[in-house]
Amino acid sequence: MVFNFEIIGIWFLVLMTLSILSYLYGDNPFYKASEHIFVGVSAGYIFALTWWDQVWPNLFGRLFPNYVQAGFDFNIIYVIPLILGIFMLLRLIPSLSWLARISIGYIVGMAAGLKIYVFINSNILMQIQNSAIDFSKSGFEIFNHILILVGVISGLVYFFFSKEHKGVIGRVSKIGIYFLMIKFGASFGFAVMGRISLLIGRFEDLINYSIEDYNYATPVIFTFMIISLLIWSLKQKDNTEDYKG
Amino acid sequence: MKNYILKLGNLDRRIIFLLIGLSVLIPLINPNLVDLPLGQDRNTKIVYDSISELNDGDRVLISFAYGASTKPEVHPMAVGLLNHLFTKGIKVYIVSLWPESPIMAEQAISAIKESQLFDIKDGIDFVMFDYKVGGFVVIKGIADNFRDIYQQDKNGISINDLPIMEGIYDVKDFDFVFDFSAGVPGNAEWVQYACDPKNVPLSSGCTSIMVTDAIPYVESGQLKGILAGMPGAAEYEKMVYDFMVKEQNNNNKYINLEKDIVKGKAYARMSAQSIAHLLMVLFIIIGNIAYYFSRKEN
Amino acid sequence: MVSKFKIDQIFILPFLLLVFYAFNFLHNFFVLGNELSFFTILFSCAIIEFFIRKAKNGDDIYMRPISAMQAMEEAVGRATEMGNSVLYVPGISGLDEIDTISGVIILGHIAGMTAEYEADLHVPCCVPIVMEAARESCKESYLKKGRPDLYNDSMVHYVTDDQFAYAAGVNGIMLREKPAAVFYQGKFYAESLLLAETGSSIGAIQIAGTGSSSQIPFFVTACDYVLIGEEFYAASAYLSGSPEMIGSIKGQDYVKLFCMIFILFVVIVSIFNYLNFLSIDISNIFKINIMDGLK
Amino acid sequence: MNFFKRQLAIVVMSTMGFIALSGYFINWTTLRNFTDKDATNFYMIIAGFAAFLGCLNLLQLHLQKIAYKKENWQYSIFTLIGFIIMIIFGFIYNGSEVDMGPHLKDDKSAFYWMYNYIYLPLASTMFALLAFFVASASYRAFRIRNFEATLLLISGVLLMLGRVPIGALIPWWVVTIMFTSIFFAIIASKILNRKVFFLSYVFSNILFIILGLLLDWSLKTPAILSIPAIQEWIMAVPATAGARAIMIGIALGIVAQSYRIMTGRERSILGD
Repeated sequence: MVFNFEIIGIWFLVLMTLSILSYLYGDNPFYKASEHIFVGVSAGYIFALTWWDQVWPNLFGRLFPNYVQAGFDFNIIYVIPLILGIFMLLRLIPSLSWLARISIGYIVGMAAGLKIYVFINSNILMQIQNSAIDFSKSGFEIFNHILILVGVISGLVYFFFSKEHKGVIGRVSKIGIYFLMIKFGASFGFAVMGRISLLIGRFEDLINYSIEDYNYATPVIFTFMIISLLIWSLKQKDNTEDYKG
Repeated sequence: MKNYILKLGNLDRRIIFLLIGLSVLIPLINPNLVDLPLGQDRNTKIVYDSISELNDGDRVLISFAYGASTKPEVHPMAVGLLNHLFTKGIKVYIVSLWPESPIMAEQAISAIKESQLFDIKDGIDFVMFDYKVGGFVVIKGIADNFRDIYQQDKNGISINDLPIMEGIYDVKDFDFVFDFSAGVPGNAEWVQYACDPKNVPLSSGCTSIMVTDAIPYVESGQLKGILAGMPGAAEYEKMVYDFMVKEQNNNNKYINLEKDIVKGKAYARMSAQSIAHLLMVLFIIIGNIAYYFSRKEN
Repeated sequence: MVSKFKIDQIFILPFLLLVFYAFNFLHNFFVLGNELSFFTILFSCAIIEFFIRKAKNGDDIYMRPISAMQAMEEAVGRATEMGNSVLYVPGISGLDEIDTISGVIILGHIAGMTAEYEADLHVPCCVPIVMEAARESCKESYLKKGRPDLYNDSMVHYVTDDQFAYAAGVNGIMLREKPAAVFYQGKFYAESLLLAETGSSIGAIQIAGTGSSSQIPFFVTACDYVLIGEEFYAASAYLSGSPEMIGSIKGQDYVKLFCMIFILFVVIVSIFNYLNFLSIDISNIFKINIMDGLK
Repeated sequence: MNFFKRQLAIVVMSTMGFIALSGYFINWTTLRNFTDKDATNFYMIIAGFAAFLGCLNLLQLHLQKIAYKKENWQYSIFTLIGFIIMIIFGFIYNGSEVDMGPHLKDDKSAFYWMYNYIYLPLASTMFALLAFFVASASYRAFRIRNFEATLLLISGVLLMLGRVPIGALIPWWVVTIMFTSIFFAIIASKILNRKVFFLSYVFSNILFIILGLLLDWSLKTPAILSIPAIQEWIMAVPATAGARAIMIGIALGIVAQSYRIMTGRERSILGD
């Protein structure tokens, strides 16, 4: 038997993993506890990460380069996000909370301006460019390209909002839906594949930690959980019967 | 009989969960139970061929953009690629775009070092850079001015003192870019901001869920093939394994001839994956039969 | 006559900009190499603006009914009848994504409905800044419907920034509060399935809308109604019902039509190229230039 | 004053939109730098400040739950403990030799221990749970309800089989039977006589199998009868078409939405 921080950590790891997996049986105290721990730990984790990775180097590293060495030069323009950030905090003072709206306005406006260009370029123009057909290729490939063309056009027709889906438009948009459905099916199939892969990774960890080096963490915790879940569900049953009676 | 089928239609979710769990667990505990031959996807082959066309001494930029949660899918690809590149004597440059990526990169490199197959040195054969905040901004920066983004490597050594960094100024100085990604920023950003405008060949290994979104880029040649999820990793791993065994027999100067080459991790996991997929298809068929009968009933 | 003049004048500014761009008056005032995207943006905006003006001047515009949007009110109504709450999930991205912004705007409309029906609304947020925007938008909707008394800040609360911790938290809310109607409107990643499956297991009416194309299939299979891709972005305009907004959708349709024409043009050019009538390298038109100003 | 309060935010929103956009086109280094780097950095910083509000909200929510002993209040204690420990390890107690800040990613710090042994297993197990849910979702949802649902099912199943080694093992005759079944399922409504329908179905299956045996398909399977090849084709052609249509649609939606925001027409997000 060995005890050190690593072993304790691994026992925690196995406990957390199995508690989350217990959700498959149904909502139960183990899952509730691990869910709540997860929420708290992740909030703290992300907060520390945001502070040290974003705010500290990007803001203070630029406003006070002598104190915070982040490899940036002094940049006065970074007073603006400081002010906007403070506006955001003024939310806590009701009489000044309207200032936070300016920060939100800044963010929303900026997002709109940036995205309009990015999406026009990568999603519209690039896709249109890729619709070009190389007719010097084999017959089957040309056929494939034409099929893609038909799919794209009919898919776009499906998205027409100001025309009723009747007559020719109705029929074309129907074809469009077929292409969309095939795409969704493909995404679904790929998702199945990816999720199973992740599960394999998780199970491999559990298998690795069932050996003696880790004081048989997995089997011990697994048995413990099964027993306590059994007791818990029996108790639940008793309670409901009492209630009924 | 009919009643049983109808009952199957409303099967308790927990039974499905249990069966899926077992179908993954059993092949993992006993990998020899089922042994399936691996196929070859066209896109995997394109990736392998594009890497094979590189020459001794070429420079490849590898971008790590995945974290621990998607490690099972992407990590084997990264190890496979590193094996492939070091066998060919190619210089490797590693950048990290996700906060957790440096840890992943470190683990991949140490896996290579532990195998003792290659005599690789930090700063000469490969170099790693720490995580930089900014997502696509970092990619744009690499495309334009590498040294503006990175002044020092992960160990804190200035890039001016690193022999491997000689002549590297922007993305055009690399012969190939390889992206490992599990989301944003990932291969789409590399296409849009760096490799397409600057015309540098790019390939990607990503999680399976990203593949449908990336496939238009593959079809148009903006991505040179793609490694799709764990099956893609397994296929690529196998090709690299065969290549390494062949090179070892040919007395390749980069491979340590005394050490054995071990098969990668993804390969062993494929039987579990196959069984689980088969089970899902069975579920779908059973579900449809039950649905057919229940509709007849009404 | 007068109205026609008004419509035409909106093209003056874009036209001037275009002329200015073409001549590039001042030395290197514009970045070279972005001509096509500049032109496309200018053109699309002008078309959208044109139809907005047209709609404002009273032109009647037909809009195809979208079942998911009609079902929204129904879902809120049913939740009220059952005495259960309405859960609104605005996605896991920050406010720098248009998806999230659209989600928060749609939230405003849903909050209007819950205010009218006096149903409980519950909005767990994944990003603090989205929480602030969502509060703003809900508060205003309740105020507009004359029910500020029903609004309180705790309706909209923060869970956690982490993707799966958020999913776990929202799952917990669903399992324990059993909302009768669940809305998913925003940017979703892998957690979509987890949320939608839990929602369907508690028997809630689910209405989803997202622009994340890889997540749409899960919503399609697990939810009652789904706004797919473009429909989701149009939803906020649809729901507002104001002629300006509807006009912009009409304009968007015309931009779509031009996209199709452009695709066909590209195909025709490639045919001509093959037949040696022309020799245009199409990819030259599409070159973009992002970084040259940044040396 | 009230008017000013409302309008100011809208003015900021519109101006920022146009400034950010013009950075892509106007050749002025400061502006281009802003669009390329600073604009997003600003967002991160403001979001970082907002994170304070989030944390306060979290504390408030769970403290209230505990104070008023609401349902399941005991579990809120776990949330608070987890959160406070992370904050202590993130800002006060280090445990490793590196400075505060970089210590988040040093594997000897207490923060990293929490990350590695608590946060990570929770996150990746939540992720892996999806495998089970995707199974139950496909069991329930992949039903041949109508033609659209059938397409979804066929492309999903082919993808699932085609991407793993097992797909290559499926022999050609299974695929021919599958094709004829699909064909007959589609024309089923057109043929009313059940007997004719059934006989022709069996007959065409036998015909194809005999044809296959004569042409030796087991040795060189034509691409159309090999699941991996069909899977590749689905990915490359119809799924690409669908993906492209959705991509263009999404972009158009975003363009219109952004335009409405930039011109100050869509301002309900600012509470107006």
